[in-house]
Amino acid sequence: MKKIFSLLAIAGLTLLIGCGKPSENSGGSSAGASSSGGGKKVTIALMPKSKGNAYFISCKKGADKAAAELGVELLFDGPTDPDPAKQNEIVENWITIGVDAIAVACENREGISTALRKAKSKGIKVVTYDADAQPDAREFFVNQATPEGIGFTLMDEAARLCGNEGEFAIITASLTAANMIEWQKHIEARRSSKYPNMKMIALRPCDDLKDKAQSEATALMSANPNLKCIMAICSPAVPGAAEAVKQAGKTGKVKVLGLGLPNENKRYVHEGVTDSVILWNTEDLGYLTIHSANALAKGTLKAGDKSIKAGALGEFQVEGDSILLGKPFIFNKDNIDKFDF
Amino acid sequence: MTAPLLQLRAVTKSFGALRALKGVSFDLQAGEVHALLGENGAGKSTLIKVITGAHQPDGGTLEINGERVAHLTPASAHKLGIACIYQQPALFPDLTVAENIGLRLEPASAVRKVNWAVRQTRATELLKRIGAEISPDAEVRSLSMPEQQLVEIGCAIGAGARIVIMDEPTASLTQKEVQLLFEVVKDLRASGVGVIYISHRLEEIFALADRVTVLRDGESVGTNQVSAMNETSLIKLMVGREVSHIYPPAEGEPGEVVLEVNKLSCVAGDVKDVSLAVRGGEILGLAGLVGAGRTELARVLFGITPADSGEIILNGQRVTIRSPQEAVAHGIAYVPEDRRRHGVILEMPIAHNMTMAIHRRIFSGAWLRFGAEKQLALDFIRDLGVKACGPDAPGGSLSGGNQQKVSLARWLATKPKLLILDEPTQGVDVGAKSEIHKIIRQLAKEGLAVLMISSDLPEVLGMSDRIVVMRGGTITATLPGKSDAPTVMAAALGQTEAVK
Amino acid sequence: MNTEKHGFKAALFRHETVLLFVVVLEWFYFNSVGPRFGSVDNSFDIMRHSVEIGLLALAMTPIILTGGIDLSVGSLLGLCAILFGKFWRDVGMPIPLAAACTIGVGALAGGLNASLITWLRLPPLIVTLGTFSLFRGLAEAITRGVDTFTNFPASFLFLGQERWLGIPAQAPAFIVVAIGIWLLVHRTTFGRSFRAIGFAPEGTRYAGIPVERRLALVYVLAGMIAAIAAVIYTARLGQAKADAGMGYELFAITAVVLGGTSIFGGVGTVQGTLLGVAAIAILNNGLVHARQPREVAGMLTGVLLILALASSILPKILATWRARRQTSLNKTPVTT
Amino acid sequence: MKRHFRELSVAAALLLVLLALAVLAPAFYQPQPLLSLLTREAPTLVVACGMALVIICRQIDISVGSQFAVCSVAAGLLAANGWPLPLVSLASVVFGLIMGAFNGWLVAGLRLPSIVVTLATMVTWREALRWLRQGQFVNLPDGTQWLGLSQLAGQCMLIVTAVVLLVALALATKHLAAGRFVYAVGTDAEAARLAGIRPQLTTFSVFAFMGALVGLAAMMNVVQSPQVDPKSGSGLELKVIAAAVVGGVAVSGGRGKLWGVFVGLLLLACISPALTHLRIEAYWEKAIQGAIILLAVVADGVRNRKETV
Repeated sequence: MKKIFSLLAIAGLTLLIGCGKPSENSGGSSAGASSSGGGKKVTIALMPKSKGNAYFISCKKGADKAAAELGVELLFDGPTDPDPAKQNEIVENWITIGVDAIAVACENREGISTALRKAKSKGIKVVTYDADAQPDAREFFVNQATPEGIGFTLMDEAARLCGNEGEFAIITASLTAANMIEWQKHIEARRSSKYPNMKMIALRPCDDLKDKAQSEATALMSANPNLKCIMAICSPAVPGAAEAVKQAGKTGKVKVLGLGLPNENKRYVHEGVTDSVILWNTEDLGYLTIHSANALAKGTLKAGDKSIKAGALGEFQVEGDSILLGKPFIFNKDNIDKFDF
Repeated sequence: MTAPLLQLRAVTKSFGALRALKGVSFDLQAGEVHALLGENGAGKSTLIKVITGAHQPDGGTLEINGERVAHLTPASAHKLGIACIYQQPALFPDLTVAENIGLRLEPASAVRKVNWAVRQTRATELLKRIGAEISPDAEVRSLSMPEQQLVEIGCAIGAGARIVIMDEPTASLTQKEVQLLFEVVKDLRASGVGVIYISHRLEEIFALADRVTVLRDGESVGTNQVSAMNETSLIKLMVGREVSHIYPPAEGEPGEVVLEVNKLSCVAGDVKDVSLAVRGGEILGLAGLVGAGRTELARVLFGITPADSGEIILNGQRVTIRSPQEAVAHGIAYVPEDRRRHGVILEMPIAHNMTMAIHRRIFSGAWLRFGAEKQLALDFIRDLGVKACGPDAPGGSLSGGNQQKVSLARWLATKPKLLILDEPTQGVDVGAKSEIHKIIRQLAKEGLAVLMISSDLPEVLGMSDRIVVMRGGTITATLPGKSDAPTVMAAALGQTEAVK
Repeated sequence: MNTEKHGFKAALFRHETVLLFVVVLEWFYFNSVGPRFGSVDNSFDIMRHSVEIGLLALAMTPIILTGGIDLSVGSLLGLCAILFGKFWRDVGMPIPLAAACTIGVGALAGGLNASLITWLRLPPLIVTLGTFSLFRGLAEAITRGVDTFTNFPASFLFLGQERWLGIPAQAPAFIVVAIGIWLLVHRTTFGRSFRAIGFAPEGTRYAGIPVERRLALVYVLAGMIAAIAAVIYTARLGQAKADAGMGYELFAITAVVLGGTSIFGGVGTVQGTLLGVAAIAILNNGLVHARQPREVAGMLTGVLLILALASSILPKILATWRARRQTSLNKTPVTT
Repeated sequence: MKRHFRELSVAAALLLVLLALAVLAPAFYQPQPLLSLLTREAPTLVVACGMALVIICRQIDISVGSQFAVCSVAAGLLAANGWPLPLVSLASVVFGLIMGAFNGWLVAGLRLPSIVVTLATMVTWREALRWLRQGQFVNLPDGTQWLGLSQLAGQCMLIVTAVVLLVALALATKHLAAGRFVYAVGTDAEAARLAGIRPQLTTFSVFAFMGALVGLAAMMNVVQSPQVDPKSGSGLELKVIAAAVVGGVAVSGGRGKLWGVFVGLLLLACISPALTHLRIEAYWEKAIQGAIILLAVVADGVRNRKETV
């Protein structure tokens, strides 16, 4: 008998934690009964590449704002550990729940496309943002900036900082991240076409960990004494590389730039360690993604449209099946304080 | 006469049905070596465990220097100056000798500085005192069993214990080490320590002890001055009881030779060129003292420690046995000595235990057949009279005697040609003992060759058709079944001249 | 010396019924919260998402029954996924042959664990910790960190994503392995020897059972099942990457222990493990339906594991507590 | 000499690697990068010392990664709220102590298996932290980095702290009775009980002490940069267990030396920078680490087998 009481306690506890805690930070929706049936509120499910990433927290801020404006129920969930299969599982769960639209930042391009194709076959509208899936697996791709745009801007900025010649190294999140491979291709294209005597001497992964990016940057600098610039193309790597350069006492000698959030890099930009942070307004990205998903669900956005109206942010260009947030934005000493994300 | 150093009055202790101590009174004076003598299962080790606090007595009192001690634990006994040298040394294998002695003797408080210099000198001095050429820096793991025994003795002496109990300390020591140990014991006596000395070696008792108490079946049959005793009177006291329980008589003539072993030796198992033969239908008793190498011989025959040289011939055919599986395949069965660790798996139901050795035979194609298993278990429960609440009662829920029957059932199920029994009735209550004896005799009648290892002298005499006596890993004498106790004991003790 | 009526069976039986009760309770709760939770589609979702972890848990059960453990199954899944991709794309083998070779590699990897554990008598925890990073390292080295294997033929992807005769295509494979392991553990002499080795390795050797061969069997089997899981994982995802199966070994151990199998060996059942897998799968799936974040699933799994552990030793604590109380109460001798 | 054979063989391996680097990639030896490598490995060394004690006591703790992350974020939040640094350090150590004591109570008090207990606490604490912080970085006030000292002074302080702690613990395990009790309980808990040592209390204190060391290490990590990444400490448990095993600590308990763990950690830590210097692709790192661990394990196995048989 005693045994039964003890495991009954388990069941009680599961219930208590399961429903007791209000889910204050997982999307605006209440945990209780959800609306169902026709004429219902549009449900949009938003998935970040991984949940432990500040970059996607700021995307979610914009998404929440858009959801509130549009009166849309927003689900926000994603894998906490780097297992690609987890993204598929959550998408498949959403299919079963019967959400109206799914917006995903794809960790691995081919893997996620399997799940997204199934969602489309069930009539769920699919939009990707930040990192694209295979074109046939989604209707639109909300592209913060075209890969060419990102690649070229990064390369131009790096060349500008190094006076168009010298060695530079790239620190990426993981060697298999689809969008980063895309950016690297364009960086290389831009380098070979415009800056022949800029030489990329190394490409190192940092698994989205600031500490690992710092160790990689330190090792890169000591292994290549005349390294002139470190290009960090995943958000945690930018402050990591900057801290490494600062600790190596090579501020100014080794330039640091990369794709990162202003808030995380303000300190380093003011200290002159990080010269320029290239990014886009992540909140706008989240905002635009929800608007696009909503428009798609409501049918106001169809293939072939040339532009889309996104609430307070106004018009956005649509090129084929990708909605362009705009050109990548360069934050530097002068303008970085104006932004808070 | 000051109060005795240690006084036990009417101490009783029983484990379930087995009444190990039936009201034993025993006293130990300061500066005295008091020998404790008795066969296996007479209650010696239980008495020691009561004195050292490892077991709580069911009844009776225990006094130290006149004050009554109620609740004794190993830790409180340690403080009261009671030290015991067990046969299985409780040492730390990965630590050095100096540290082992240090940890046993230093106060238990964790927050103090360890003085390695003191540990080193104390260890060296203690080891010198007992004449052990062991380096204090050696890891205990690399020491042989006798060396570990000497370290245990060192710990006891180092603890400045007032009461030192030595359980078979010389069992595996060389003659030289034994002499040095005598010096140590004499020093202890001179310094007023009370020594309880347990040994089968009568010559040691006569050389060392002042008084001797003989235990038999959990009762003390007399405490006498050693000077007033001689060997035969002691042996008579030890085995004196008329054979209170009748051993089933042997019938019929034994068949031809089933097992023949010549010049068998195994260095790892310290068995040295043993030769013997066992006939079908015959019970060959293998007598000898603790450490005589009988279990080691059984392990060699059963393939647990394969033989280095020598021949094993089964039914006239030479066989090599390198693993228990091969032994079982050749029809050899071994009921092990350590029942709880090797004989029966306590957590598993007795039916599973019984079929453990015959998986290939009873479960053809590896598919378990619960019906056949249950039936086999029920048959053995009926035939061997196992008292249990059913075939799926766990082995651990049975008494010692019944566990032994389950272990026996496991090996009878293999329908062996040769059955090796190792201390079949050790720690078994008297009732179950005679039942087991009847079973063994019945098996012999049915033509099975039985090799029975036993330290229980009356059992050896009552059951065996022929007796082989071992000492130090070799056979010292082969005696007819009907020999008397003193001759067997004498052979076991190595007084070979008494035998001729 | 009276014991519960039929001790061994009762203790085991009770843990599973309570776990079944927890699983049913979970199911009903989530069904009340998420409207579509109870639908057939979702039940198939749950099954499809827990096939790999379920297979690894099945592979782990015999190992834990013998008192061992295997931390390398997760990394082995990753390595096998990569090799399966390589066999198919670079070596050009047809899918079934590639799968067979992958299972062969899985057996070899299991063999490596087995030989170190049995021949050198090394603790399984440390051997499999070494092979844990070796297999992951090999997976990353073979793909030079970048390479991934994709666009598998539709017929193969069918295995991971579509329905076959109404049930998820990978369900038959899982059911076959589950039944196979169940029979092995509960209905064959091998299973009986696994338990005996878990309870008393020395005692089992004295009973004439080849302990080394049995241990080798469980580790090689685990390697093969990890390879099967890798093939199904690749089919479900449509992609093979070096970081496949990261952390799956911990999920598998959680499911096995939740199912009532003791980490010390001997006690445990395959149905208990399956219930453990179900409990975790329903929890993860249900919380998405209840719109709770992923982290809550992780926390609850951890808490469930601790409670399952505590409940497995609760009778022992109460027994010692009762015994202590009884001896202090009456000092009089216990009559036999 | 013989008793130190195992540790010296690892030291020899490390020396070999360093010599190879000196020849093939002299750039490795610039002072600045070496200093920052050692500074970053200092917290790991502190955790490795604690883990060595846990393993010597024949237990294991795979929740140190989660404990490290929780303590780091907690310390960061306290510092951000203006607490004075000494108080923040104390709070971090206390947080670690509490988590370690919880593990210790479950393992020693309820006699539960440590591998499964720490597996459960690892998952629970890690997911709870993610749920509360959602991966948000914690920005620290200005005075926190390097405790307000200069970078060089800060780095040296951290390295010295770690080394001093290593030496202190090495002495404690050699000369303090409590240290020897850990060895005694690790090699044979029953013999320890008979010798009057309290095995349950020793096991409990080993886990609590492990937590405290993780708290200290977390603080040493927080002061190294102006912001705290909540994902710091991921993979820490495997790194320190590997360092202990390579450093000669026996999983069967009772054997191992702290300076061996120090050498083991250095060997594993210098693989990644060495690869960068030797221009070897990054993806070889895990395979090489796995090979080193297996080599160490097999070497121990062969040595034991020669001794016992």
